[in-house]
Amino acid sequence: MERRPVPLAPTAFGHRGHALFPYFFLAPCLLLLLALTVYPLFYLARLSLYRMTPEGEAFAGLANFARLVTDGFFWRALGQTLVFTFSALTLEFLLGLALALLLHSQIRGRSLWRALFLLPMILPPVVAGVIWRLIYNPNLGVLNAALQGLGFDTSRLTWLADPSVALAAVVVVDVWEWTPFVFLILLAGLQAIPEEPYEAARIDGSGPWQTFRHITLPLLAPAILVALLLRTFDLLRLFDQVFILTQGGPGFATETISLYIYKTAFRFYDFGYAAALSFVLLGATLALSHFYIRLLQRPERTA
Amino acid sequence: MEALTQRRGGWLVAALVVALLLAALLAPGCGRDEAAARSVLLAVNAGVEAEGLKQAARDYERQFGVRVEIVEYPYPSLFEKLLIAFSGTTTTYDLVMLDDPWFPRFAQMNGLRDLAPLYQTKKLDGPDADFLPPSLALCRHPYATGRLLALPYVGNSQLFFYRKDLFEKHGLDPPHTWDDVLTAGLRIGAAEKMHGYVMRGAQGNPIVADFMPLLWAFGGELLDADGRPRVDSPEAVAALELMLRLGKIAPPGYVNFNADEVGAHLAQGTAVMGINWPAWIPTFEDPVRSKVAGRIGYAVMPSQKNAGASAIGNWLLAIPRGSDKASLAFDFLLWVTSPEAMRLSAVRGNPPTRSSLFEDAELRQRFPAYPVQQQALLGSRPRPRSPVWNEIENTFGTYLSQANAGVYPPREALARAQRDIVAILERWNAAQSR
Amino acid sequence: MTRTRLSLRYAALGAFALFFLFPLYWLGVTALKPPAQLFAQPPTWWPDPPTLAHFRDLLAGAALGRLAWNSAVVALGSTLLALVVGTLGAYSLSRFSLPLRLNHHVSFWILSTRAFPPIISIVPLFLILRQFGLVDTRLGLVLAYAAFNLPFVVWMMKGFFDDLPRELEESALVDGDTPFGAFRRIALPLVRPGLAATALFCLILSWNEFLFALVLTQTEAALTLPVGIANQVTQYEIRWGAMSAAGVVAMVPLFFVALLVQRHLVRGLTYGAVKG
Amino acid sequence: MNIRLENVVKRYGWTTAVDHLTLEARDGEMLVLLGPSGCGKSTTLRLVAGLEELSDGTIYVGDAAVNHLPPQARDVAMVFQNYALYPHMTVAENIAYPLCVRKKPPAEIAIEVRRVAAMLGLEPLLERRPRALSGGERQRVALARAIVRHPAAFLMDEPLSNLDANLRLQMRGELKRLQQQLGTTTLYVTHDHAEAMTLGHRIAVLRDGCLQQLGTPMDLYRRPANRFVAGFLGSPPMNFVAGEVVDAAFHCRPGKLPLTPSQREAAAAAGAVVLGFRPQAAALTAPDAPGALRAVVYVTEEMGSESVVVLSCGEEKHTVVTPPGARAVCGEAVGVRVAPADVHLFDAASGKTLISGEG
Repeated sequence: MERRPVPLAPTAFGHRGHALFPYFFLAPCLLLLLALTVYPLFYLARLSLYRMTPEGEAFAGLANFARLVTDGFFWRALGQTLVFTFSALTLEFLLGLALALLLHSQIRGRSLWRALFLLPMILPPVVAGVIWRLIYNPNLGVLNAALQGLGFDTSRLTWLADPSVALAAVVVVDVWEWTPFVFLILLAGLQAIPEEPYEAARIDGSGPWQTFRHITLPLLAPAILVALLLRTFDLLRLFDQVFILTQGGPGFATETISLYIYKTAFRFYDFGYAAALSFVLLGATLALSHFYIRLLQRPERTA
Repeated sequence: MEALTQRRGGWLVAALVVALLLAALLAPGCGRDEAAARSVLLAVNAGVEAEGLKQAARDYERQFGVRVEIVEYPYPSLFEKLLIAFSGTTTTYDLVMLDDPWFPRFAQMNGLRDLAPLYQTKKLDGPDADFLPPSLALCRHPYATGRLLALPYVGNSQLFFYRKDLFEKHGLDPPHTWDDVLTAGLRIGAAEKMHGYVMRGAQGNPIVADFMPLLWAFGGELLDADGRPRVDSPEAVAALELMLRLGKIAPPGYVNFNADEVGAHLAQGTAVMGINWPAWIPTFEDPVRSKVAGRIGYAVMPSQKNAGASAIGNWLLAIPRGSDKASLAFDFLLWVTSPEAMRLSAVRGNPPTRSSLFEDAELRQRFPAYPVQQQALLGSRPRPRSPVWNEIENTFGTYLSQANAGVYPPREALARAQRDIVAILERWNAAQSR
Repeated sequence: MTRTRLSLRYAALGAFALFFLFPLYWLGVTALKPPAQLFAQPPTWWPDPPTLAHFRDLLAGAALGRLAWNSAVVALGSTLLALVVGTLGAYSLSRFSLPLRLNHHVSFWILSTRAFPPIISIVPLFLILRQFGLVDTRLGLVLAYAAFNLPFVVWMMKGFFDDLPRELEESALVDGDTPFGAFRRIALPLVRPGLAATALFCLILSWNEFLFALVLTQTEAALTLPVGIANQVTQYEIRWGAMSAAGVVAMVPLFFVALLVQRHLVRGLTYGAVKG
Repeated sequence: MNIRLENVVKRYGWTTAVDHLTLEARDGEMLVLLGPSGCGKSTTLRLVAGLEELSDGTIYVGDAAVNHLPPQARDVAMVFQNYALYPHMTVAENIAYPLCVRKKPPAEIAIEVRRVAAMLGLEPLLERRPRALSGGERQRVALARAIVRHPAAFLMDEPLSNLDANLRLQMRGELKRLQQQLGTTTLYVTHDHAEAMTLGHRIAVLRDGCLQQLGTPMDLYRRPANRFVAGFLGSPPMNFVAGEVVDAAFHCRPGKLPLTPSQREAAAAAGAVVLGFRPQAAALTAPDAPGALRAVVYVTEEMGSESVVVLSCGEEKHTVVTPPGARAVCGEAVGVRVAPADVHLFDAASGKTLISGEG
């Protein structure tokens, strides 16, 4: 029977000096984590009840949270972040799945292609921002040049400068940088599926579409779940690319929640309000991560 | 058995790497101290002014043996870094470059050092009279009358650029009012297949700087005499409506333009008229980089109901209160704002803040626009001296940019801006009264 | 495989390649273009003559060298700190049954730190580090980076230790080795490939990090490469040449790191959820 | 050095893996812990090794209680089921590890390693990695690692179970010779009764954590303490038939068998009785022969040295071992006769042995 990894019994180290042994190993790690992730959260909680200005801080009770409710810019930023997350997620999933299926089939030089498609993801997001700012530039950019080559009139196409298109343009950049992430996970998921079900399906005479729907997709579900959930976390925290591409402009069109909190804290020196905003975001991601961990742990038990 | 001993060697290598790393981590601390005694750290705005200051720093080091280390930041990041530096106890910078609208905030924060005592140590009673009064007024807190906390280094004030050759070709005299600008822009633009007007539409500082001359010309004010915002006044609405009409004849995407794009359009000859900073004049006159060398006319801001007034945009140099090398920094400050050094900087393209240099024959020959620049500078107006200017500018700029992008009609955009600016000021006053 | 399906497959591959790889090519090309050609309209597809002017300018100003050195030192420092402390923590979480279901709580907490947007921790971290005068120091950055490197290391290494059969350590103990000896001589050498992969991941994460560096640095004493690149977007003109050259420099070391990490990539990225 | 367990208890939450076990392996003896999987034999071994925490009772190695000693202080060597060789070390380093950990001087380690390697024929493999060894070779390296440190006792957890059949027989012989030559007290865990019978000086049969019987192999085979032990030892396993004793014979559905007076007397006290006979002790006869049980041939298995005939009487199945080349045909009705002396009687309710036969 497959033995669940039963940890070594403490007495394995029960000798006088060794009873405390596990804690000796864990202590530095716990201390550092407490200092760097837990204490800041308490600090944040306290901070959100104060109004901080360069001259000093004053207790403000729930004023920051009250302001948050009526702050149009906050809800706009949150809304845009969610729209951004949802659209980028679907695109990245579809493209990632297509690329994974493509490379899972017999293509020459498969590992070379895999390494190449990996590159955008390894890149610093800042550099991705630089590249696409080059491409999107209405006059110097290669995108408009290519479109002109194809006979389009690009005089009205300004991409990052046009509020109705800017958000989509930033989505494309994120899709460019992070589709390889989804592709890699799904490819690994595909490769983990054994050959037998496919052979059986072939013998039973199911066509490519039925095989995909009845065999590949269900067996790939855990990998899909992991990829989508991890991407959701990353998309919610978007900052680097938007900072380089548009700094939230034009107007307020591509402002994300992270950028809004950054500006509130470091451009307007309003740490109290920024703390309150961060606290709301913390609550949302905690709920989401709890949901994610429960999902992640469940397949392990059934596998 | 050798494997076991070899592994012990592995641990030695690991220990070495760790030691090396720790040294590197802690090194900068002491590294900075030895050289620090004879060096001054200057934070500047990345761009044309920074290049000028870098060359000045090299000359200064050759002459006086004091190293001037320069760190550059783009406009928004510089403000953030300074805000952090001034709010902390110890500051990392010895000399800082301030855009004049930031001055009230940092002065209010008591972050800048009073220059009067430093002048006394040099047996001088204050800055000489050669400095242009509007520029010097920016350096006092409260405005124009208070303590001197900075010296003006770059004398920028907005200039109105127009294609004088095209105006002559179409028999039009240079635009006097903003309506003239619109009509001329439409006519010439259509005739020459060009953009009649180009302006900065990017949210925040850029669009606000380009809107203020319009607002003042229409008789509007951002803050009234006792500091209450009047952004939604009829004059403001009229000014914004005209801006939108100008937007119609501006290059598409102007809503995201900064000085860079405006300059490029004027230099490539794809726009008839536009507002920009004097720092671009050398680019326009340089045949390599510009298709319109010698064909650009310079003028003061067009008027409308009131006389045209350009927004003053001087870069000031100040010494943070927290710096422990004030005297060393003051020596460099005096040197870099002296007539001789400022002349070199002017030659490098940074407009001076001294009238003697504006009237210098040789400089006028090199920079034909100096008389207009001086006149514009003397007639310029500072943006409202509010310590919360940065937040106001950001919010106001967002709504202006949205209005230009058609997200809100002018009246509604200004009403929203008014509401938010009132909230900002209330929050600031609440914090102050504590 | 019919002719059409095969050609369709390769066409799709070509389209993907164009979308994903062309931008990288474009960055390299722009970094090599002479200044005048940067502003050409329409843009030229190939730099003629290609020049290393932008790279020389960056190096001449000593800015790039200093920034790259800062990035490297901070990345290495935080990776090492996270690795040493994290591996010890992971071993105890994997091997010992701690009271009050501590294993579960600590693991949950560590995974949820992966979910937190960094903006949440940067506001308090900045104020805390400022109190200790650690803003604008490489040490400050190393500590800040440990905030997201450490949970990553603990989670990854716990996975690797769980995969290691217990009998080996039990046998070492029965053979008379002390618990620390069993860890050092048996468990550690056997997870060395995992250790290497985790270390490389932390290096990539730290090398690419931007937000923390933007807030926690003021002068070139601690400024890192990503912030240096972002600073090229000035008010007056965007220094396309300098920016793309710096971009290439930031990208090059990552190519080699990526090739090394290939094998463990999926496991790392998914926090070990999917065994790639 | 003897190993003594007194009322040893081990509980995992609600389940009791080892239930008040008391037994002793005398000095130099090879005591085998025999039982089905999950009977607590491996847990007992890990308790002695110190890898599991004792819920109750005491364990003595020699005459010192070792309950609170960590494994490294108990001077016992253990051979794991899957050998637990250190994959990143060569064979020499694996064998040397226990000495190296005790900080013995390298020269002395080298001699010891060479000596033990010679004993187990491992010299040509000293520089190889475990990956490059066969199952048998790995098993011998695990043994060498246990021997090299001259421990107070060996603990072996089914060390042969991963080997293929004939290699297992060969290693069994070598293991026995080695243990006798070294004279080290050994606790040997296995689920294979043949291994237990051949290796053990004495065998302790366990079931659900409780000791069923402790004794020499022949004791357990001839005089099993209860039905479980009887059924567990011997292959093919003993046949059991339910029924009751009526005057001088054992009546059950397939027929009746004569009993000896002592058997009658022993069965008198008990109510329902179960009769057990070993397949080797039974013979096939004509279907209607007197004193035999009626049955139908279900299937015959040709083993070469003998034939095993599986019969079905009613719903139960029984096996009979006959000389090779049995002529029984599937479905053919036959009779099964067992000599009364070879018959065992058990109390149906408790399973306790009422009287043992000779076979």
